[in-house]
Amino acid sequence: METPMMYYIVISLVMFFAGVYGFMTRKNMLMMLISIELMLNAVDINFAVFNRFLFPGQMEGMIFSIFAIAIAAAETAIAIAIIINIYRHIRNIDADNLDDMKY
Amino acid sequence: MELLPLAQQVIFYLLAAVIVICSILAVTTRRILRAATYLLFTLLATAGIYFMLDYTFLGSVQIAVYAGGILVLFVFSILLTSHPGEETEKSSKTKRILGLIAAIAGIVTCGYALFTYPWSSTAVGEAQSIQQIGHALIGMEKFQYLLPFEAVSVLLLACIIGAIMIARKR
Amino acid sequence: MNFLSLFVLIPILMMAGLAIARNMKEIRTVAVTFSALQLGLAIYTVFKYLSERIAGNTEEMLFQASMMWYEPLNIHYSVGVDGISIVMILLTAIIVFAGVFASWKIEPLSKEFFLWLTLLSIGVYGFFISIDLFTMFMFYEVALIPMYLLIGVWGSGKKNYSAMKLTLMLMGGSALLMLGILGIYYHSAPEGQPLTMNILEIANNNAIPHDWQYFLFPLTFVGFGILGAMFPFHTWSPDGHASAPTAVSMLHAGVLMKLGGYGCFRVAIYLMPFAAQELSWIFLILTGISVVYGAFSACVQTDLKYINAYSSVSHCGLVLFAILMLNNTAMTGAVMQMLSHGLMTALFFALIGMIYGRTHTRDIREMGGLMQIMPFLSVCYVIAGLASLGLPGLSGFVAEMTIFVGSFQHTDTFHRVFTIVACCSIVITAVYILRVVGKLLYGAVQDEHHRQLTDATWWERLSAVTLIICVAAIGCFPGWISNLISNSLNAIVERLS
Amino acid sequence: MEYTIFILLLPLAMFLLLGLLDTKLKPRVAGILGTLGMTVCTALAYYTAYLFFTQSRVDGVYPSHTPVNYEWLRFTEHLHIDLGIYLDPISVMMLVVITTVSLMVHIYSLGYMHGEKGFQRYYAFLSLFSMSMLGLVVATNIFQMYIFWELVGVSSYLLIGFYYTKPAAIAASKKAFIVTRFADLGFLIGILILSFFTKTFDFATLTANPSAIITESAGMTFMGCSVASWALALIFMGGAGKSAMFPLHIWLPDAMEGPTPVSALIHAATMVVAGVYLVARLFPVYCVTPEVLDLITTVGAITALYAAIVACVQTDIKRVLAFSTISQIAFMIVALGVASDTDLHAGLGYMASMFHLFTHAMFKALLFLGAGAIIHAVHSNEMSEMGGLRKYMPITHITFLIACLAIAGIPPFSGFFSKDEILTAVMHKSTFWGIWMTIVAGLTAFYMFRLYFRIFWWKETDCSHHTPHEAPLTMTLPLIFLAVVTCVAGFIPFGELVSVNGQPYHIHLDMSVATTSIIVAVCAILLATWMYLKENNKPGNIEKATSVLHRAAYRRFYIDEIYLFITHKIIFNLICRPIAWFDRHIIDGTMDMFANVTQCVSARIKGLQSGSVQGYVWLILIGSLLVATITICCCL
Repeated sequence: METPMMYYIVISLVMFFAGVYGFMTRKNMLMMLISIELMLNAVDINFAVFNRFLFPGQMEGMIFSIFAIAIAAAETAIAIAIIINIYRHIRNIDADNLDDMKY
Repeated sequence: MELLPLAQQVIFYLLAAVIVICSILAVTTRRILRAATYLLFTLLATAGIYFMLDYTFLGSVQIAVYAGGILVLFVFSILLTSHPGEETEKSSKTKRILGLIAAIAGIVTCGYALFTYPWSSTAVGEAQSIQQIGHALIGMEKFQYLLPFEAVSVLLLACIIGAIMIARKR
Repeated sequence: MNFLSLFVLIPILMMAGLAIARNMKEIRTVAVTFSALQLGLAIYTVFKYLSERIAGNTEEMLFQASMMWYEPLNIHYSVGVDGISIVMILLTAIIVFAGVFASWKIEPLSKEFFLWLTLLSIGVYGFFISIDLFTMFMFYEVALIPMYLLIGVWGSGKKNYSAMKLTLMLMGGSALLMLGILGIYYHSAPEGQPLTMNILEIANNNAIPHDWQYFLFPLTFVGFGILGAMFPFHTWSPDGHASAPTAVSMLHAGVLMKLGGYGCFRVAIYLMPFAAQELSWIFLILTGISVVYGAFSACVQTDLKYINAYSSVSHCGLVLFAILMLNNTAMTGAVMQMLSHGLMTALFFALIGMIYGRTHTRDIREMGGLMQIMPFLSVCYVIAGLASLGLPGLSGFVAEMTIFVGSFQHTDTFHRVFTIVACCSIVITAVYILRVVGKLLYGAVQDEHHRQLTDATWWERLSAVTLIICVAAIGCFPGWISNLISNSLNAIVERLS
Repeated sequence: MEYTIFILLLPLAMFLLLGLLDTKLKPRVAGILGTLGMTVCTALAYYTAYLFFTQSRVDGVYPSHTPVNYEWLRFTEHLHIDLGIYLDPISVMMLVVITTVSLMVHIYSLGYMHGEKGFQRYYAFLSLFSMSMLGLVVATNIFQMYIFWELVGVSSYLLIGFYYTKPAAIAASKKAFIVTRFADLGFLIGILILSFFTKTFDFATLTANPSAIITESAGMTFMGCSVASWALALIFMGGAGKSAMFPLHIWLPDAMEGPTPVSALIHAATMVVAGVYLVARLFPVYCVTPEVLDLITTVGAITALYAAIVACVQTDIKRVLAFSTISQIAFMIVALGVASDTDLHAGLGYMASMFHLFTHAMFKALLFLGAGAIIHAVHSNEMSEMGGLRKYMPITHITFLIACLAIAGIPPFSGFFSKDEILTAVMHKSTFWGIWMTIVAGLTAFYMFRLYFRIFWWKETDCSHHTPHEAPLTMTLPLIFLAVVTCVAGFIPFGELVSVNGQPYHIHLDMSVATTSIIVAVCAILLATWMYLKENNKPGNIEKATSVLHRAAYRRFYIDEIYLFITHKIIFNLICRPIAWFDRHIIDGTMDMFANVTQCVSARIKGLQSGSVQGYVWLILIGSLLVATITICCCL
């Protein structure tokens, strides 16, 4: 375990902001979803890393990561169901086109 | 997992390189299927990180749920909603530059904050065993998580039903 | 179980009955049965109250009962009545009864209409029987909310605007009120004793510091004053009444506006006598303006309902005006004016609704000579008009004279001069009432199509006659009701001085 | 005397019966029922009068009675409205007058209103009016009087507007009600002030201690006059409104739009004298404020002259009679104004006023009923449509002539005696007003005979298309009865029954005054005969010679126009409309402004809640970066 904590954190940082970048620039909803997954993953890493390096005797961070993964799975399932449904309706999954219900 | 420090170093750098490169590629490529593939690599490398942290259970969950479950969903949905080889439309240049600036600014700010923060302890101890994790997940005492566990199970059930309801053909 | 709670329970049962009613006939049966039941109960309460009093019960409020509702804030569901609430309950029961007949043919969604109307009456009854500030406030809100739907769905004209305006303004009033009630609550008891929401206890403790009274009195008075159509917060009234369906106008002008007067009296003045005496002059000016201003405005309106709404502003202004005089006679007059105005304005709105239902216009310029076409309705309208302008033998006269004589007994010249100003309204009232009667009922038939119209049906007759009988009964035999009120007021007035 | 309550209850019962059954009764049945009720009432009133005036005097005074008194509404410890019956000489006298005239009108209407739509309603209103008027005169306290005062106002309103399809009638009824209502406002305020200081409404208490108002309100003044004077002047304002005193007289001429018998009953004999009765009732109180009595005299005198001048040029016979009524009531008012209660002789005016009230009620009712018969025959109110009717309507002619002689003050008809007493009283107080009133008396004789000649002489009608005919028996019978009363009423020893302090007063004629007034009256009659006996163009010439004056008098000196200007132009356009506008635009506008501002602001900021997730991420990122940067900068 010689690798310092900061190294891990830098990785997750890059990953997170890659997700942010993707979320901001892409229109395709699936791509947005992928970006979200990236961000979630980066956060999960952080939880695990902080747990491991700062509070090695406990496991709250890890458990949290596990729950986060489970919930991410659920969220993805719903999101994809919605996206497919939208695709059936408008043959397109660009976020910009979804403005029928806006004020 | 007892590895030589050097080997550990090498593996870490390798994983780090895969994560950084693949996550950037995942959000920049214009072919959506490729993006999913890069995401897969990122997720797998993340699992590798977990293994390196001695969180083997977390790593296996990562692989099983993310790489195995979610990604398959992605791939299916991509195949359902787009044609192979089709490229998504290009987003505008200003938007991309702005996004890039914002992302870099974010990295710099957060990085600065993280690097200047005086981390208190970096003591490294033993990681918990899967048995302990199992007890923690279904125990009802302090630092044990039966209730969230059950809540998540209900959530997942709800999600399954919800997803079916939403996506089914009428 | 205290029998006063039946006033809340019977409407709830009525709602249940309405919910299972399947067709118009059953809905009507349920509505008539239960409203008659309420009327019966109200009359029974009056008799029971009187017999208790004769038996020598001198408690301030009779038939008290209390039930802990929410412990941390010491909120109780407590009920009790004195002569004033009794009168108001009676008024409500009469108007609900008449209102059911006035909305005999309401369409569409008749079941829902009656449901909401009943909910409204629950709020009103609950308000009058409560002696706990919070419960009172809750019932107040219950009475206000259905109004929005009743006007918005079953109304006419620019109903959305009116419903929204009415609800928002009254809600604004409630916001002030909520503040006031909380303020009262936190000063309800002397240092070290448990705080209370019970009105009687607060009044007995008399612990609200004077500087707080200066702050809380205007809040509560204005809060209730908005509902009592006090100038310059009266503008919801013309639009609201104009758009509301018949029974709702009746209930709203007849009863709901009385919540304002009753609340001003029961909460603002009763609990904060010091500020009431010190600040009464400000509100006296405002209500004095209401009285004259409403009457003048009514003179040039052309929509029947607007005329009545402004007339209500004038008459309800008189209620608040008299309350502020803080003496027994004037306050008795105020309560009688509430009763009288409630009955006659309900009668007015019922008749306007019936006329509108036939001619499909409320513009007095487009109608005329209705006396030849629908004599019954026209005669009733004349009677209502005469009651409104204070003809002896009808209720308006008794109430107004009690107010004027009472107000004039005030020792302060300022108050007496203002009384004279308020007196002037009786002339202006005559002007606008006779103007309407002359244009609408007399003269030649304006629109030849109107000749085919029919006179009142039996249910309309019943509705109008019920109200007229009450108006005339009070006008001819005011003694007992005036004694009933003024006996209850004695204790309160003593506390004021 | 408890039975007197039935004098009130019987007409009330009739009103309710006829009013509620309305068209379910046959017209004839309704009419006969109403008349029968009134007959019983009249009998009771006569019986009461008989009992009252035959009882033995106590200290030379007929003791007054309060057979019924019931507390109706209690205000404060001292103030309460009672409903009761108070019998004293003037109220008993009024009972007789009202029931007599009312009965005559009931009978007369059977013929006059025959076949009218709403015949039952008419009788119901007549009963209502009789009840209210009787209640007014027997009132035990001033508030009871006010109650019935309002009720007679309403019955008058309803009866004037009886022909509710006629625009003129509607306007007239509205005008009558509003003008009197305005006057009643003064009455009400007067009552409030009076009762505030004296702590009572009761007439007996008020008159027993008339100076209470002065002592209680000592030192309080308003605009230079004491509060007591204000109170009494305001109460008089109420009386002036009801009795059509200048400048509140404008409603009475228009009130002639009602059916003629109604004009006879309400607007000639009974209701319009309520003001006189009110002042008489409170006379001891008025005596403590001589300045108010002077005001009353002045108002009365001005009204008398004004109305007499206007009456000379009117062409509508009912209008002439209306102005004549105003003028005659003004006589009574003046008589009251010049009286005082110091001793019997100074109180002559009081007695004279009551006497004139009595005789005037009879002969003016007769005149109106006669006019009704004429209108019934020629179907017009205009003099130009009439002339030479004496041949066709002999009974009407004779009775009308008797009434004219009575009002002109020719002995031995009743008007002579009462008017002579008034003139004597006025002359006694002030020569100026005495001469003034004598001139008015001359004018009275002139315009009455102008009316008489224009109707019955002037020209011979061409009877080609329509022959006027004498009225049916139901109408002539009341005429004859009233004519008989008019002939003999002057010989009633009125002063023995009614006087200022109740002591018997023996009427004696002041020969100088009597002679003067007779000479003036005869001259005026001769002038009228010269001008109007035969159709000629003398009146036309005079009219041309004085065209401005004539026009002004014909238009009643433009008082109505002034009123119209004030009410329509000033009150409606300068008060009501601006207030309505202010309400709609300023007050409502402010409320709407709150709503609009809220709406505008929310419309602006709702763009932020766009639903575009990417936009949100931008905002979140920028926001969090800002927060982070600021935090970092702060930590540095």
